[in-house]
Amino acid sequence: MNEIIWDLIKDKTIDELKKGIREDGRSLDQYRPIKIEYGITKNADGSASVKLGNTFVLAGVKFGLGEPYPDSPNEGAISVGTELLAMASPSFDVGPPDENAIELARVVDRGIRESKAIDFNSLCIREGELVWIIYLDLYVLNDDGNLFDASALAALSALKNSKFPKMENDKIVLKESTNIPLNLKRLPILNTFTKVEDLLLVDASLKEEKASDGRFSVCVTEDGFMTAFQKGGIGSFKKDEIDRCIDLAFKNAELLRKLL
Amino acid sequence: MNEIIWDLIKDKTIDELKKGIREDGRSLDQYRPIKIEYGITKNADGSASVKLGNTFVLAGVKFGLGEPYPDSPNEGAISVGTELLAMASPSFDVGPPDENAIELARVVDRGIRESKAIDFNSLCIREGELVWIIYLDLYVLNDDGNLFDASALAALSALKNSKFPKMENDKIVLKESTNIPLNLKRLPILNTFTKVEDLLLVDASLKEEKASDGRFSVCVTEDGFMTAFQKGGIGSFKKDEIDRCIDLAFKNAELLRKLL
Amino acid sequence: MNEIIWDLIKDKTIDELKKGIREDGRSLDQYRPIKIEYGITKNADGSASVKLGNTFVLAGVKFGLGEPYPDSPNEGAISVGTELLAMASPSFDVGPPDENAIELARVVDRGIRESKAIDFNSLCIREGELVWIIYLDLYVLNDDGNLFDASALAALSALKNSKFPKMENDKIVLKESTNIPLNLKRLPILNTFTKVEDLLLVDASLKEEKASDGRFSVCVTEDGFMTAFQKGGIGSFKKDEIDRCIDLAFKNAELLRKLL
Amino acid sequence: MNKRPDGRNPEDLRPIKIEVGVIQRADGSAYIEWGQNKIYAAVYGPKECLPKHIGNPYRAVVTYNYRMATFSVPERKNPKPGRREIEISKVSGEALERAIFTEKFPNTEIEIDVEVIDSNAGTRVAALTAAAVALADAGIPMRDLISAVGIGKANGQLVVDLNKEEEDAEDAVDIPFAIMPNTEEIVLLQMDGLLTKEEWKILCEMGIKAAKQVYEIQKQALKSKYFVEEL
Amino acid sequence: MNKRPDGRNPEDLRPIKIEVGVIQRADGSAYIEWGQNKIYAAVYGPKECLPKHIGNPYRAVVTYNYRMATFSVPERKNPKPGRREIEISKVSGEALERAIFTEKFPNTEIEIDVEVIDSNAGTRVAALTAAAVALADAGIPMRDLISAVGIGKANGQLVVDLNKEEEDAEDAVDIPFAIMPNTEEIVLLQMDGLLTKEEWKILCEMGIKAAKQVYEIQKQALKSKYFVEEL
Amino acid sequence: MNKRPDGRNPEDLRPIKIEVGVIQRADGSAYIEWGQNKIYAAVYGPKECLPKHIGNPYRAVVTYNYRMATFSVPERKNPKPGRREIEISKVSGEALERAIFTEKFPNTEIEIDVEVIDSNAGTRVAALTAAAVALADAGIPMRDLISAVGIGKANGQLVVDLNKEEEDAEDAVDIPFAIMPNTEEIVLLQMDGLLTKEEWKILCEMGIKAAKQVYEIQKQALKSKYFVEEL
Repeated sequence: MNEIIWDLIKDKTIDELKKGIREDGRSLDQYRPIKIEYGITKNADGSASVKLGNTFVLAGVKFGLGEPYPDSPNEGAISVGTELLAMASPSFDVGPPDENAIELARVVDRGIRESKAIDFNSLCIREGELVWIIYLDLYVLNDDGNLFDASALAALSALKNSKFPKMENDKIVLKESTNIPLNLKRLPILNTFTKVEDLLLVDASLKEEKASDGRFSVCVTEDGFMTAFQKGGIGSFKKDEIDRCIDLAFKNAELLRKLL
Repeated sequence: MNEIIWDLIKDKTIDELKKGIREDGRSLDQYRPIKIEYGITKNADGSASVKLGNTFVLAGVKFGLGEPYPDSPNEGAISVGTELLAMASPSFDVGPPDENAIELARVVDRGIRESKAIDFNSLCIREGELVWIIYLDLYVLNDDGNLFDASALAALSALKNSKFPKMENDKIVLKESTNIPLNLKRLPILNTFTKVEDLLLVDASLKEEKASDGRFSVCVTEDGFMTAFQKGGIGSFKKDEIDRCIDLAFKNAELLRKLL
Repeated sequence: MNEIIWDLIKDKTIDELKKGIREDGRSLDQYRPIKIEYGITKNADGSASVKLGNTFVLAGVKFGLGEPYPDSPNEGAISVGTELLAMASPSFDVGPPDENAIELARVVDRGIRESKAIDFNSLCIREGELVWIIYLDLYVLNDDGNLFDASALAALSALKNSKFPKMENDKIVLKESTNIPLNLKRLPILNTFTKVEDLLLVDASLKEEKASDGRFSVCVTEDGFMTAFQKGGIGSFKKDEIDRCIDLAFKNAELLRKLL
Repeated sequence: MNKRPDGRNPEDLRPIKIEVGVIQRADGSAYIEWGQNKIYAAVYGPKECLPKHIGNPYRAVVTYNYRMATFSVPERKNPKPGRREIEISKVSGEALERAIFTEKFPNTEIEIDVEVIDSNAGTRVAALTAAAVALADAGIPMRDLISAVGIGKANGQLVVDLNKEEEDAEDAVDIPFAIMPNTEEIVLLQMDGLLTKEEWKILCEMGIKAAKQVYEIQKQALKSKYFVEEL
Repeated sequence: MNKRPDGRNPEDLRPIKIEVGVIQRADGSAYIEWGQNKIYAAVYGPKECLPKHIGNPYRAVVTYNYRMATFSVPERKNPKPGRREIEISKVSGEALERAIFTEKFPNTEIEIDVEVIDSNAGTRVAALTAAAVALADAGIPMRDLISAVGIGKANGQLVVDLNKEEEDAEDAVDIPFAIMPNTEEIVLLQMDGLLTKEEWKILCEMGIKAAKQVYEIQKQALKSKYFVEEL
Repeated sequence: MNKRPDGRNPEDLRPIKIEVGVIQRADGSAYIEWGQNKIYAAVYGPKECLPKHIGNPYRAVVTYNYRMATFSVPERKNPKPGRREIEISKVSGEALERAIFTEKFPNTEIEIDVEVIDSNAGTRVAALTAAAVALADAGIPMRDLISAVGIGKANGQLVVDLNKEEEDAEDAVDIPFAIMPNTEEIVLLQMDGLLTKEEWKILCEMGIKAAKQVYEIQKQALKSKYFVEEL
């Protein structure tokens, strides 16, 4: 069923959700079936795919070498890119990342970066001169809603799967790995809530997103911290709605973390 | 009143100008009220805003470090950019500089550069290796005509307001200034004349520009030199018209220079 | 006569070709008159123009200096660019190279590169550090069909005409040449065949191309090698058609090579 | 409770000054000085959509262009808009759209341009605050204003309106925050850092309170131009 | 005849696995694993042309977008499509267009997107093979499938389906090759290297034979989804 | 009065050769050799505006694309058009537009493309000179031709048609200059350098005289093609 139809049946979707009915029989606070696969490509230094229902995202990591930023001479860096592939949706186009892809990449990036899951000091090879740069690229292959959580999960999985490449004379030796994993000190999980009238849906499908105006994402760690918020869309959230989202995020994140 | 209307009342505008009547009561060879403010932003190494009637332009200077050009190993450089901000006019769009912005930037650049107002040798730190580069960026906030003169005046004012940043180990120390001003050896003033039929208008408003096809700009120094010409628009100028423009330019520039 | 008309009279063009009649009286396996001029521009290190009937292409070479690729530390490089100038056809637009220009550049590039006509080792100045890079740029000035063969011929002619610039302290001395020619060890000739129903045309004019769906190009050397194939367009070729093209290519290339 | 680096108490805002109607060509405009931040905002519209197919037959399309001048930051910014500017433009435009009666203007565009000419932390909330005033100045019918403020943590303290020095603290948490002041609905909410649920609860209250102070300044600025008692 | 670096005989293909219908949103899709190559292909259309003027009043326009993920190659690829990807997209789209009854769908577009996520030589022919299956899955009427394979020379031997190690051989010749399997018409043919006429004649036969093996795998994959006896 | 570096007197032009009708596909075209400068110019139009909204209901739109080949200058030029090329295109197109009866062709475009393939100072005036001839060759109705020439100062002398060596002199002033030769109206005028009013007065006269010489060469070239006595 395509997006135009979902727009047309928006009212019906809302009515059903109000009755607590989701198309696939889930409760409002439940995720769709999740399937994670690791090491899906050999040329990547780390990779993973995530299926969240029919939503399908790939993440791949390549290590690069570069100079550190002047204000953090003994820290490596991470760079997150996202492509909403034209194949993923009739409404995505070929071309450079648009504002939606950029927002997605930046929210995924912040959730991981701020959690200090990656020890950036450990990416320093020679202070002020040479550091590892982690290039993490996300490819959305199929959009059936909740790209934020699927992408964040794929990103984390790919990082977890990553091994440093071999380096000689300050250059990467292509096609050789060291078997030294990238250690993650935390597992920050992004949880996105979609507001449909007064309801807060967990892991909305695309059809449900079409019936909604607002989205709120919160990234949480296993030790009780929140590392990123992002409100998106035209809707608004009351304070107590945010609080409910946060509580639910901590609860659901525990379940999701077990899948990694 | 918007631009479409000015196009429609073009004939009326011309008739009034022929009678010597300008909408704000000025004579044909008079500038609108001019207001210059210096040091408008702290993060810039120099800055100024210029209001020419309702036309409003900001200029800011940042110093950078770079290698000199191979053919002038002991000279620094200047780079002038212009943005016709979308906010400045209903007819300006968001996006990279178009041909109008590029022409504007290049005419302002030439007027200053050719006057030798800036001693490029004094911008050399180590011959053939390290020189100061002056990045001068112009932002047009409101276009009510004569962007050329307003921009040139803002550019000159910002340069006059500039102080070198602190440098350590061949790197700029951010947020620290030296209090050493950038010396200007001349004050080149750009004067733009707008041709409406046989009339030559000084400092045309946008409404007057809409009734015109041609523009001629001349940049003059206090010691009798012209440093740049630019004829723009579809009109043409007779030799004696150019001569009248030049005479008036030297006269008006003296008045404008006093405002700096 | 313009392209829309050629589309309309496509059937008539096909009928005449089936009778063996080409608009200019050539046989199906004949090239149009070819005119090659060398050294057409002084600022280039090598240049040539080629006229193939009314099709008109310029090629120019500039040498540059750069680092070798890590996997071939003692080899120089060649970079081929093509511009289908807006002036060359009512259907070409101003702008960056489109897929047609890119295909053209890459086929010309492969034909020359793979023939090993250029000894890339001889372009090495210091292993792993400094090599010559040949920038070969093609400008299509008039498109009357068979841009592939005209461009490949112009490219080869310009290379044949090239002399190394003077170098001092690892930098090119502008405007000074050494009189040392770039040696070509082979003369690879590109031959393009245009399929119109069951006919295979040599050197199709634009009118003939408009009546065709498919094109096959093969680049051949004087010592019996093929160095590049390219099938383009929507048509298909049977095995025996390819074989006929190859035979004819070796035959025609001998004639073309004599013109160089 | 400790004094902050610039001497403020945790709930103190930096000085804010708003001027209305500063860009003559625009349908509405505002200039804001918020601490060292200096920002111009202008509104054009509702106007025809160009190209037409970007239009929406049910409501006005809201576009928000947040840009920073090259010289508005300590290290010269590339003139080309970066990914940060694009993301801020997206979420800020969505925040404003919540307040605008867009359904009254189908097939039109409301364009909001903001230009940061000097900066010292909190530019996106200052820009949003100015943009809301510019929309009101343009006479665009709105449910409410949008009032924005930064909240967060720095040097072990929960504070409102962090400046750059505080944003650079080791433990800094930065939360751009905006509400419709009359309903307290949150329309902009982002966060960067390590924050607990308890800290958030306190900060959210501080944010609502601070945003309402910003609201008073917005109303005052509009009154100065329009001499109206209540918006 | 010598064994090849990976132990194959000259006419052996690497293992090929095709899955149909892997992208739920697309009108048709396929996933192919061909040796280490992993590629997704999806088809949208026939659909409205946007902007309209790209449409053709006599037939559907076929667009083919071949892209490689940044991490699909040993050295990270720039995310921006390069000239190689653009050329491959052009000739692959032309190859497929030969097989599609485009005249049945004037003024529409058939969009084919392929994404290479892992690679080891021969991605363009693997992608084309997957794309043909995706077109069939989308129910686009076709004269025939398109079956593709690499042929060429490496280490003094004529072989089919070169892997990366072979492509990097000193004497390597690489020939992307595709046919309509039922008529043996060649729809894709490129070449790089030094090849004699005699070598080509042998290779062309090897290519047709190998492409027909690929065809069997394509049909099998479609059957697994559709349970049809013959395409 | 001293001889110039290349032996010319101050008012001497370099050798100029113009050929008409060199680009067969174009509606009009010309090739100019002016000293070492070599430039092709072609005209298409009046033709349909694409996209339509760039059209003007009262007159033809004139677009002028001045480009330099990468190998036309001592140091290889980036293939992407630079700011200099964009500015020259703008002012040159405006100069030509003055001479064209654009009001006869509303809602159309007249496209002029010029390509510099070799250069040695004065390319923009040489290009403009060739473009005017190409417009005449295309049969575009014009008030007058446009005749252009460089004027300026070098090595202490006022001269016409500076070459590169003169342009690089310490005291060089370069003034691209173009007129409608029959009315002496100035349609292109730019300047770079330090010039006095008195110098300008002399140069302007020299420029008009030189441009009229250029005009004779333009007419001669057109005559050679058309055998007409007077334009």
